[in-house]
Amino acid sequence: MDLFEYQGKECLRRFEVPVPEGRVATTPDEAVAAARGLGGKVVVKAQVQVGGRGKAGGIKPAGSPEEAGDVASRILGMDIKGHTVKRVLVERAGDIRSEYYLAFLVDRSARMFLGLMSAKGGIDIEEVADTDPDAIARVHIDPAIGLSDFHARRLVFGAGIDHQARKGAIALIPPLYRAFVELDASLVEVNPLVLTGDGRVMALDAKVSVDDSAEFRHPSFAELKAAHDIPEQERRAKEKGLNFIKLEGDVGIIGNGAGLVMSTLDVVKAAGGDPANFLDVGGGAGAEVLSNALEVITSDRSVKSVLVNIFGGITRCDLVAEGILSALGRLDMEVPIVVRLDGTNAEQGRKMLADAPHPMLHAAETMLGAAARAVELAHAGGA
Amino acid sequence: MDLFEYQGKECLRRFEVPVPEGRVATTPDEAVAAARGLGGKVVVKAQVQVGGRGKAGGIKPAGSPEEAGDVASRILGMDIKGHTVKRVLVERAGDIRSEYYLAFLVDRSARMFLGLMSAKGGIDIEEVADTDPDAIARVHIDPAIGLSDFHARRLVFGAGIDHQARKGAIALIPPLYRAFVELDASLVEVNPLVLTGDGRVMALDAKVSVDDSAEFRHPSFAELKAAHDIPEQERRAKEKGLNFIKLEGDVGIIGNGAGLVMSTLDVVKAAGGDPANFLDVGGGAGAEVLSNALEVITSDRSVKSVLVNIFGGITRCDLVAEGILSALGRLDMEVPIVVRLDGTNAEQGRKMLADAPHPMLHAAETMLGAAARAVELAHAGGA
Amino acid sequence: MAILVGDDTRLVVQGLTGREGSFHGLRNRDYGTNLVAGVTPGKGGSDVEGVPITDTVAEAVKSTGANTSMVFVPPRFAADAILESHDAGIEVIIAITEGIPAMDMAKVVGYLRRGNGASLIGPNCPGVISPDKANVGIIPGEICRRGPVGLVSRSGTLTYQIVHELTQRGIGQSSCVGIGGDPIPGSDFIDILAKFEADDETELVVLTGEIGGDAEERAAAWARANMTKPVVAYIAGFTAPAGKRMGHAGAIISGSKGTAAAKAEALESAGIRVGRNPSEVAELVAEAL
Amino acid sequence: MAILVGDDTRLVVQGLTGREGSFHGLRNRDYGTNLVAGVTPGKGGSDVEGVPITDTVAEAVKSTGANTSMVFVPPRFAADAILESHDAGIEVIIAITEGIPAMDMAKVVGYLRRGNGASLIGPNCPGVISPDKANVGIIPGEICRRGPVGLVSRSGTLTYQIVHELTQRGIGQSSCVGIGGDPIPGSDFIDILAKFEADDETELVVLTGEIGGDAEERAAAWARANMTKPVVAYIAGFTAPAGKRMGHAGAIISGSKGTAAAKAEALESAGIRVGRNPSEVAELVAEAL
Repeated sequence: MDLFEYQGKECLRRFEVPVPEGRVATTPDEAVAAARGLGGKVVVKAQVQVGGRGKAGGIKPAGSPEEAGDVASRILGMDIKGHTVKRVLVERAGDIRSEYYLAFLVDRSARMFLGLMSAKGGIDIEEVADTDPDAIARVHIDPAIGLSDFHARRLVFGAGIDHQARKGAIALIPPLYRAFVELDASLVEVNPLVLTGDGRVMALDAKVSVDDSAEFRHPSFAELKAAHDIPEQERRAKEKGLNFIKLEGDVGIIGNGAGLVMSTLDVVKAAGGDPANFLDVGGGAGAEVLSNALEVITSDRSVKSVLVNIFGGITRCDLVAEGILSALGRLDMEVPIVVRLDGTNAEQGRKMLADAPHPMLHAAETMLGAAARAVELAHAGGA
Repeated sequence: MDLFEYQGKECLRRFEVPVPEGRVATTPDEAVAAARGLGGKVVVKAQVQVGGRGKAGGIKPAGSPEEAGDVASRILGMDIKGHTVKRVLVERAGDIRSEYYLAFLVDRSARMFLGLMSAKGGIDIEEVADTDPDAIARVHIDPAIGLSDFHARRLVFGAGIDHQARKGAIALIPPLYRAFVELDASLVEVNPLVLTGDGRVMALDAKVSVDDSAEFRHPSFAELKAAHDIPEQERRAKEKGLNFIKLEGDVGIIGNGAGLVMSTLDVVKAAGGDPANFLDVGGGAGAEVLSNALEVITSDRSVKSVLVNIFGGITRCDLVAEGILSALGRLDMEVPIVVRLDGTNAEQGRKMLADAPHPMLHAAETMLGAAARAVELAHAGGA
Repeated sequence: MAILVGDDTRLVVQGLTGREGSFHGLRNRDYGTNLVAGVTPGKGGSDVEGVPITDTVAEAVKSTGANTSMVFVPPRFAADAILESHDAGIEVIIAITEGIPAMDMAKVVGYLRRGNGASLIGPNCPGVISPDKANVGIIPGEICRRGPVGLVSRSGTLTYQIVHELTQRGIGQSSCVGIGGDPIPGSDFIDILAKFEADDETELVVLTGEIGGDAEERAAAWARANMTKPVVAYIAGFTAPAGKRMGHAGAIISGSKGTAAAKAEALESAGIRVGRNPSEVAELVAEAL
Repeated sequence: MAILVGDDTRLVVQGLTGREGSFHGLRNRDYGTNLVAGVTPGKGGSDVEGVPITDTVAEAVKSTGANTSMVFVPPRFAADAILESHDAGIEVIIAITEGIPAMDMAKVVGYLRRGNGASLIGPNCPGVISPDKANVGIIPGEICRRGPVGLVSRSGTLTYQIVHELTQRGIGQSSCVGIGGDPIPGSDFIDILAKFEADDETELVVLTGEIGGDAEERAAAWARANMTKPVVAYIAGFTAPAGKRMGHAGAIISGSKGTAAAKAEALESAGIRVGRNPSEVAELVAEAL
């Protein structure tokens, strides 16, 4: 889960990483109150999870509480690259002498944590990596032994951080690392890290991604998640325990296992079709899960046919068939469903479907055959 | 530094290791007040750092505050194997169903931490190790990765701890380990760990040894140390930065480096003498340190001669000579001093001493020669 | 020979008394795997259909000579279970559990790799099967047959699909290894390719990858430099939209890196033929054998 | 050849700008050691008598090819300094610093030993000298001469005493290694015995131990099984009273274990002659050569 800037900063503040003082506002009035509480000049920042907010007009300074309200009223509701601004962060403004880059992430290849720092902050780090790779200091941190002081020095001296900012930067690294580890983050990225006019070093922006798998030890994740807008269909799917992503096409896809579903999308595309979604019922799905999956997919009017591609392992094909039959009985099914079953209890499952013929139900022998059939039916239905 | 029981328990309590409620008393009146504060039955325990307190009459139950005062008045001032009881710990008494053993220590050979647990608690663990080694469960813990839950299970199941105590024992192990690591302890030993009548598991006694080298990150060590009685001569030596231990003989020993001083003790003994002390001036000792060392040693009336055995490395023999001459000028030296200098600036040092002859000053060429001379002079002086 | 599991496997299941653990553990035994023990703290001394339960893995190793463990405990206990097996001297640890936090795995995987040489497969993986010898995990044994093809895959059901296509064409497998799709797997493609390269029974290797990360790219470079046996590959996710997280934590595309096209190109430029769908993979294998 | 330090040594001193660090670092240079850099964070770009200072060890390695480091920083910074050298790829790390907490060393030593094969000598040690080649540490070079005897010792000044006795008898040394008397040394007797056994220049080894721990007993067992070269030993502390802590943290006797008598017996029963005092050690060496 990617956190909003204000969420990420709240998290970092708990680990004593210096961040500007700020408050979230969802209305212009709240923005006025926030600016009044902070006193002096403020910056009003659109809270959307997309780059280029500043250029799009989503970040504006304000010299007074009233101006903060005006600015907020213009930013709230704005559309930035398809994201509607529902909240702004009102932050105390400070003068900035230099901008740097600092991040911790998990380096999968090295199976270690990676710290990155650059004196070239405030811009896209991938651009820096492409044009001037030596401008980025990198240190690997063995998760077993953790961060030692020298890692911080290697980052700060290696990146050639300004003399005046060194001490503050070296001091900020251990708490940022602690936040990274203790939040179960896959990424904490501070861009820019700034040196202010009065010599302080702080995180002016913060991108924090946390690991959903670690929610069991972070009760606060649920709260953070609540602020995220999830499309209605995905939300309903998630409630039913389904891993669902909406796509643009008209062939609904249901499969078990992310790899098999991705492969199914590929073969549908190769057969000339356009997948309407990605839906992985996961391992060991029972009848109810399958029935729910069909319900979620067919609730989408753009879906013209559905392909159910199951290779049973931990999942039992007889239960899959039961779920399909239950959905057919329960729902007023208007689109054809192509079913391909293999693996654990496949024969039983196929027999159950054959024994209960339904006009919308089409059995297929192979994955490629099933894909071709589903595409053909979608085209026929759309015509 | 070995902590007193009450100190060790206070430390463990900070890490949420369950210990009985208790208070320290230095007078019978304090013991009465402590028992009154605790309410109900108590146990009064002599605070001395020596085994066998119980057998010596240093641990007694008391049914009322008044009885606690009586008992305390008998225990306070008691001599237990040469240790005078200056404090008692007044603890709430509980009924004990079983006694176990649990410890963490540094295993030097394995360069790891070692956890030990046994269902045979309350007795000397070395005796258990000799007579029934299988009764002790052992697990090594890699300091880099730390304690994982399975270590606790291996200890508790491996030791065959009673069923009723398992959960409590497994829960107590992580905080005890945390205490071990975060206190910079070389040993935390809970003997006995007890299962009480009401099903709780707690540390009834605790032996904690902390690493003096880690004092820089533990301001509390100084406080803990203040409770320890150090013989006057050793205390004075320590104040002057000398590593001094009083022994029983009459040949005072000064050397640089623990190994060389131990070797000097050995050769003095081999030459028929009895060392009066161990005194290591450490590495890089200057004139003042040497002068102080001579002062500390000659303040002991039983010393009949002094052997100064210096092999300069980081230590400069010219500064050693300067310190000796300064001591000779400053103090009214009544015992002969045999000096052997080698290594860094040895020639200069020897020349300085030769140029300032003093009736009590004897130069020696070799370590063995110096030892023989010092013993001879001690015998002559003692006669 | 086969790799990782086989006739010498002596299996202990961590979590054998659980619903899933007992179902799959006993299914593995039915397949012919030598299931010697289960571990559930506090249930030592009991049994699951004749399989003795111990309180700790160390005890299972001592009393039954277990050398392989399957981890079937809930995510929050899984890192500890893996460390326990490693500490007890288990040589092959197969972690089926899904949803273990990446922080836990980062710590455990780095530690194990610097350790005593034990192999960790998974987590979040379907396990390992060496047909007719041993099956440790959830791969359906009936779709496999013994033969010369080694399979290694980040995906579970996709592996089954490919095995199925091979078996239908009469092509058997030496071992099928699901390394799992988590960000930090205990073993990666290279670890398993190296084992197949050294395995007598394996003549050809099928590598099944998916979008995200650079494991396939690194495997391609390694195979080019170190493999004498032919490799055929498949990559899932050509049509997956960028920036979407599709099931496996590994399946995220960002920018140009980690796309299926980039991976296929890396493999092909290392001389590895890449099938466009599972059937084509089986056909390429048939041609190459 | 000699061991650990020699003609190929390119030394970086961590803490070269400090009083002790500069005194001994420059003394080592005067002896002929190739001192290529000093590290002091924040002082990068300056120099100490012509020796360039960098902010990090990594930078020193990159710019000067340093392969050996000497740690001369205060105890609270020493564990970090050792880890920094290891991380930068330094092959031989010699930690002179005294008073490093045992917890720090337990973590560092265990980690390094599972790592890239770098040697850590110390902490709380006098360093290593290979006479006429290189001296890294505080051993007075003038008491040594080049020759066939390797020395390894837990004690500093006691080593000097024995070297002195050897040199006075005309017997030179290949390398003298002070492993330090701390509870958890980076290298123990066995590590160094193995290096001497493999070293062309070394014909005989002198092992100097002291009371406390079981390092000498383990070394005796190892030498019996693995050494072809003769070993002569010395143990200090025969007359040390039990339970007293004499300087080195290692020098504590508890019960019957770790006494000088027990150690001498273990060594002698492994065929190693034990001198009763430093002079006798030199005489035994003279006889054995």
